[in-house]
Amino acid sequence: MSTPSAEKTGARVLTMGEAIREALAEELRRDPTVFVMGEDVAEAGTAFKVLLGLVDEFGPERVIDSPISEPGITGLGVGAAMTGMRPVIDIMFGDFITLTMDQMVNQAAKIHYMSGGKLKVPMVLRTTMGASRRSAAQHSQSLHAWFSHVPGLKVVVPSTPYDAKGLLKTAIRDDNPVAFFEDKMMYQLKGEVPEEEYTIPFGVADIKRPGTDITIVATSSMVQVSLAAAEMLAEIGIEAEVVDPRTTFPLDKEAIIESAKKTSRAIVVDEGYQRYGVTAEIASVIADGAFYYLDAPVKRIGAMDVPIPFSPALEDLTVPTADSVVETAKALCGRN
Amino acid sequence: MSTPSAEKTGARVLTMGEAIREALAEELRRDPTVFVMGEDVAEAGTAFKVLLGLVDEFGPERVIDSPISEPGITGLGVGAAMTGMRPVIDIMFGDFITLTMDQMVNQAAKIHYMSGGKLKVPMVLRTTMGASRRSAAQHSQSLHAWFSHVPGLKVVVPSTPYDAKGLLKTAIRDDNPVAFFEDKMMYQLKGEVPEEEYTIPFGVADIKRPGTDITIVATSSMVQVSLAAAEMLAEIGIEAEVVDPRTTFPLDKEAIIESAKKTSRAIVVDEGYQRYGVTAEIASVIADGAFYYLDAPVKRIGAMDVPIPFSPALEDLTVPTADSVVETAKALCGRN
Amino acid sequence: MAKTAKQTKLKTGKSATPDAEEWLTMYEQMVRIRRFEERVNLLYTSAKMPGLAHLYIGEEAIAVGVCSVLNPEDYITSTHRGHGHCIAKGADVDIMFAELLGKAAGYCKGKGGSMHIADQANGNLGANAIVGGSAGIAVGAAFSAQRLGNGRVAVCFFGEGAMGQGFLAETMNLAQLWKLPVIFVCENNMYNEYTHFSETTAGNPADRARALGIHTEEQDGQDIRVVYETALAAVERARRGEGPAFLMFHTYRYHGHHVGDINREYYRSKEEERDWVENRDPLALFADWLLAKKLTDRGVLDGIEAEVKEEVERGAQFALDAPYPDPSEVSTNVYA
Amino acid sequence: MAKTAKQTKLKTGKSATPDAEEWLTMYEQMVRIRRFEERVNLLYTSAKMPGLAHLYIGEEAIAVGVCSVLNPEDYITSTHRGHGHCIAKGADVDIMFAELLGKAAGYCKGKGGSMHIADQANGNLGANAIVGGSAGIAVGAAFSAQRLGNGRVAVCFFGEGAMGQGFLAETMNLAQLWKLPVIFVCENNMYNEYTHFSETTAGNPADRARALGIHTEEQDGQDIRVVYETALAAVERARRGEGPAFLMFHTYRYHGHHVGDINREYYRSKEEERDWVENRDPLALFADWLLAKKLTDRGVLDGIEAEVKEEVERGAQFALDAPYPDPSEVSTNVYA
Ligand SMILES: Cc1ncc(C[n+]2csc(CCOP(=O)(O)OP(=O)(O)O)c2C)c(N)n1
Ligand SMILES: Cc1ncc(C[n+]2csc(CCOP(=O)(O)OP(=O)(O)O)c2C)c(N)n1
Ligand SMILES: [Mg+2]
Ligand SMILES: [Mg+2]
Repeated sequence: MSTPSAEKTGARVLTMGEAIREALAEELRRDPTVFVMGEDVAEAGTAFKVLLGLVDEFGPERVIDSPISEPGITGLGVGAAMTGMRPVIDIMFGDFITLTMDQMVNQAAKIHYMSGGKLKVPMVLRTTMGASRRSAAQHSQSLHAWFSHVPGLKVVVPSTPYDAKGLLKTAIRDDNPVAFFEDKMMYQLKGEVPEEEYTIPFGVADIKRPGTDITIVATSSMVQVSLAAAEMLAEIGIEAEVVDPRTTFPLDKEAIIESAKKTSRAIVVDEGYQRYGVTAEIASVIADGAFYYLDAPVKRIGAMDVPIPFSPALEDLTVPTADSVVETAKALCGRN
Repeated sequence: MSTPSAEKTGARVLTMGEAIREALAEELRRDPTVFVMGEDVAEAGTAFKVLLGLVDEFGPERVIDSPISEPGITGLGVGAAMTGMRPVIDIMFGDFITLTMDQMVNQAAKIHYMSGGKLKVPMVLRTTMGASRRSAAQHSQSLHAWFSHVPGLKVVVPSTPYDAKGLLKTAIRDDNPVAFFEDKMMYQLKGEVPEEEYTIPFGVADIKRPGTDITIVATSSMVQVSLAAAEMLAEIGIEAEVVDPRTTFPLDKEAIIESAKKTSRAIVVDEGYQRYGVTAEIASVIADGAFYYLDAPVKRIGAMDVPIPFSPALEDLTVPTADSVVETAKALCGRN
Repeated sequence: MAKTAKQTKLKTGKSATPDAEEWLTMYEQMVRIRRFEERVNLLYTSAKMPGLAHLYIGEEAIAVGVCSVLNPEDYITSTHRGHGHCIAKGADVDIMFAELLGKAAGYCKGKGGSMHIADQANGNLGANAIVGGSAGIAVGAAFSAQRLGNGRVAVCFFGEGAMGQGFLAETMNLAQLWKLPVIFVCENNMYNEYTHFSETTAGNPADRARALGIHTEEQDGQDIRVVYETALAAVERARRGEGPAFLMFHTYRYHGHHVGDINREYYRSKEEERDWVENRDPLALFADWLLAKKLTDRGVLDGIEAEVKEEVERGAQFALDAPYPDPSEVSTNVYA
Repeated sequence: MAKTAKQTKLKTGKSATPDAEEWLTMYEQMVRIRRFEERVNLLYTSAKMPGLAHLYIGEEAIAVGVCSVLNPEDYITSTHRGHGHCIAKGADVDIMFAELLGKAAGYCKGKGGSMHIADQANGNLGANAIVGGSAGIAVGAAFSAQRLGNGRVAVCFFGEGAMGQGFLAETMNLAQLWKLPVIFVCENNMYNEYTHFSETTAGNPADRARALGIHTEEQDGQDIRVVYETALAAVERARRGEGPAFLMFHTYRYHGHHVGDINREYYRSKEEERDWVENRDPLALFADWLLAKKLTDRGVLDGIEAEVKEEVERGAQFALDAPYPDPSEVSTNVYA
């Protein structure tokens, strides 16, 4: 369990989008086998403008606009990764990973094992997650639970610019297929990012806020939501510890369980659909590992189990909020 | 919570494959809008020969051989379902649902909601699950957790010929997209199936074996494994209650929690990968709902989190067995 | 709401040589689309509309030409750029506006939004935000029509970018194999978001359909008379049971990929835009012809303009004033 | 293991007019495939082999003709019917047998089995049990070759059934767009499992490649001289940077879809089978030509037969006697 905030050396502030672009630029510079491919990634710099400018430095041979062929480009990435390249495949909306499941799950995830360790697939699939953009049911999902279910894949869900940069660099250097989920609503989130080169290891949770009364395990933008909730809870004397696993696989079970043992209460917050989602795994890891320490059942807060509605009046009801985390925490602490 | 075994009126014995064929035949006969489509479903009667003979009665217009186009035939099914038909789409191996995810998840599951309730998609996707056939990593997976995660879909995992028949008929009559997972190793499993027409409602767990000391929640073929384990446990004085949810969504939380409250110990057994799988959801439902009644942590037994190996020497290590269930149960009951 | 200008709907049983009244109805529909979308743009720029919208302006002759040869009970499927198809198939602008603003009175109770309007009363099976994703629905609807023998046809609208999706290729194969009454209408506006289609498309899209043996036409999409004639021939073939058609129409979107895409010079020139707007505008070309042929006079056309404009303004106001859905709506319509 | 008969491997830098020795090496490889697979069938029928296998017998001229124009470092990807490609690309039969029996000495340590043999030392990126699933790998390998400038080409073998998969169409588009050095080899044996390809395929598969502007040839796959010549021209084009090719070879599998598919009359006639075996056998045709041209004599051919037979028998015995992988292997190689 590390607390990289302590390691920050500079006071430079970047948005999460900038941190991601910088990670890609550094890795493209460092390793000529790295390339980026996706729809409108070059001159347009992606639909979210996160990659703006990369094509100017690295050229269209390394920042490559593709046809609208999510299965095809993912498959190309698998083959390129097996033969000496380090592809970063950009899938514009996380909802479209539906189209990549065969290549990611039946090919990328299994090739190393099926070949008895001879072949490997060092590729990164970068994609997005998160609702609240009034983009409706086919452009708002957080489907990282699916990849987390699959042996052979690693899954990253960064919550800060600092983490996003360090984890993306690790992902690109990893010899395995890695799915990297970026919350669309966090691209403008600002945070300190040192000038110096750094990477962040997978499978090491980060305590985003220490606390003694309740553990809140949260992923991606839900970390920010939980930190806000923790502030509100502090005002009524409940000190919440916010634990960010940063990767859903490998999962830092130890850090999560230790925190729950310490606080004896836990909530898991994730923006994927709640049912059969990430919160289920983490909650059952805690319920098992901290069984004899828990004073109350582990509670889960995921997205409401409905297709994400367009209307702002409805959409906002479907995502976990600081208020819902606070309510749940208060109930667990017997403070209603 | 019902115990349909009590409802059985005849003593006719069918295999699970026969029960499924009979369900399809009855529904094809009853409703002219029902049709079956898939690769080699007609004259070949599927790769598993489960549909043998249907084309003779219903003709190639209703039992339709398709190209090797899992996405395409699933999409055709969605559109046909929206416009007056009741398609049963056959996806030969559950591993190939990777190719159907976009049509199932972004289309079938969301159309009713996105249209504000105007359109509906009464289709069934029949597919398989289960390892142990020496078919290796791309022909052995049990991926029902993915569909279970998605609002708008229903998911059926029958464990007996009786259940398979009654649930499949319900699936075909349901006005929503239903994914129906058949364990390949159970097609030859025999069981009583009455001559009389019956259906089984979704979301109603079945107590496959009553018991007092420990609850084993199991799905699909793991019900058979758990029943075997229960017999072994009975010999050493542990009476296990085997609860079969039959549908992972809707999930009969009440029945599952009630059983766990009664026995105060629970194990969840499912053949999907353990990590972020079906066992996680059910275990966390129990750990939450029966929190104040549990004497020990809820334990999960899923498939080992590895791509399924070909070699018999390895494959058999990856699936839950009666022995592993017995060991876990003994440990939970303090009997090691 | 009263919609005076709309009362001259085309009668069914389409003429190979429409009379003046019929041409004028088409003209009116084209005007309606344009004014509707200009108003949508205004709603966006004045921050009254949640999310984004993809404007169809410039492509009106295709939607109107094609839908004018259809009967109300014929099916269409549409895209993210779907307002034109929706209006052309008979939708009312007020209810569309309400949907775009996420209001309860919208076509989908506000749950769908711009990219998911479905209007099943007029045979519109829905816009679709997955590029190429609706092809299965269209082919499935054509399958239903064939099996139910109801004489309907289905039209699948999509942009040339969708040719990147193998899914579309799969469904075209199914359609041709089984001679399904489906018309694939490729609106080739030359851009996939911000990338010219020549960078994403090998060969001529129309040749891919020809390779399957599908009846294929490649035509000017700015001249509604050409569109009408081409579509009529294809629909008549399909109704006679002669199978699918693929119609590629050359066209242009005047606005950005979506309403927020303002600075477009990095991917297409102002000259190119000006050339299309000034020399190939479908409304202007149509009006000129109507006047030259003396099928109408300026006064009538001005009258249509005025009436439609008022209808659109009334529709927008209706939507602005309309209430949001009740919060309880968030969890209805998940299942039928 | 010594493999005397194998020592006359083709040299690199392929000749447009192979000499007698080169032709004989090809003949030997064809014999090796046939005898290997006959032995596989025997292992199956004598219940010595776990699972199933898909025999390539009858199609040998394609694998050998194509692979004989490749260098060892050139890539291939293969299918469920992959033994022929594997041997033709240089694999040793003893290690293949070991893999088929799930033994530790196999190409994939027994983890892959018949459908997943990978032999990266010889450029074989693996057989693949997802129909069409390897196309991305081949195109990606060609992408690497182009970017790394190493002059390699990639060959993607697949059956005509894979033309049903849109994924293949997507990757063909990518290959042609970017002029990647990949050769798509369609082995048209007329059957998708138990269904004639005319029931699943609209138009001529080769026309689909032509529509993309890909260099396309359609040839007799039973005459190795035709295959060799056609493949050589395609590979030379690709090496010169002129882009991909699509080669469709007409062929026939003598055995069932897999070793267990014995009664085939419901989908193809005995007459048809007899006709191919008696009149179009690739080994017989080749031998006849070699003899007629006096490039060899019966004694030499008999010698090859005898040596290969012995090699195959030794290989099978080696595998039968070899140990299974250690149980600990089950969880290694999940991640690189
Ligand atoms: C499967 C999928 N991939 C990517 C996108 C993002 N996207 C939305 S529209 C679009 C371009 C579509 O181009 P085209 O089909 O030509 O339609 P046009 O916008 O020109 O009408 C893209 C890439 C999407 N919605 N769905
Ligand atoms: C995606 C997928 N769908 C279905 C199957 C089942 N399957 C295995 S082989 C086969 C037929 C393949 O036919 P073809 O491509 O012509 O190859 P052949 O067997 O004739 O060599 C099918 C349908 C599969 N393995 N993968
Ligand atoms: Mg376009
Ligand atoms: Mg074939």
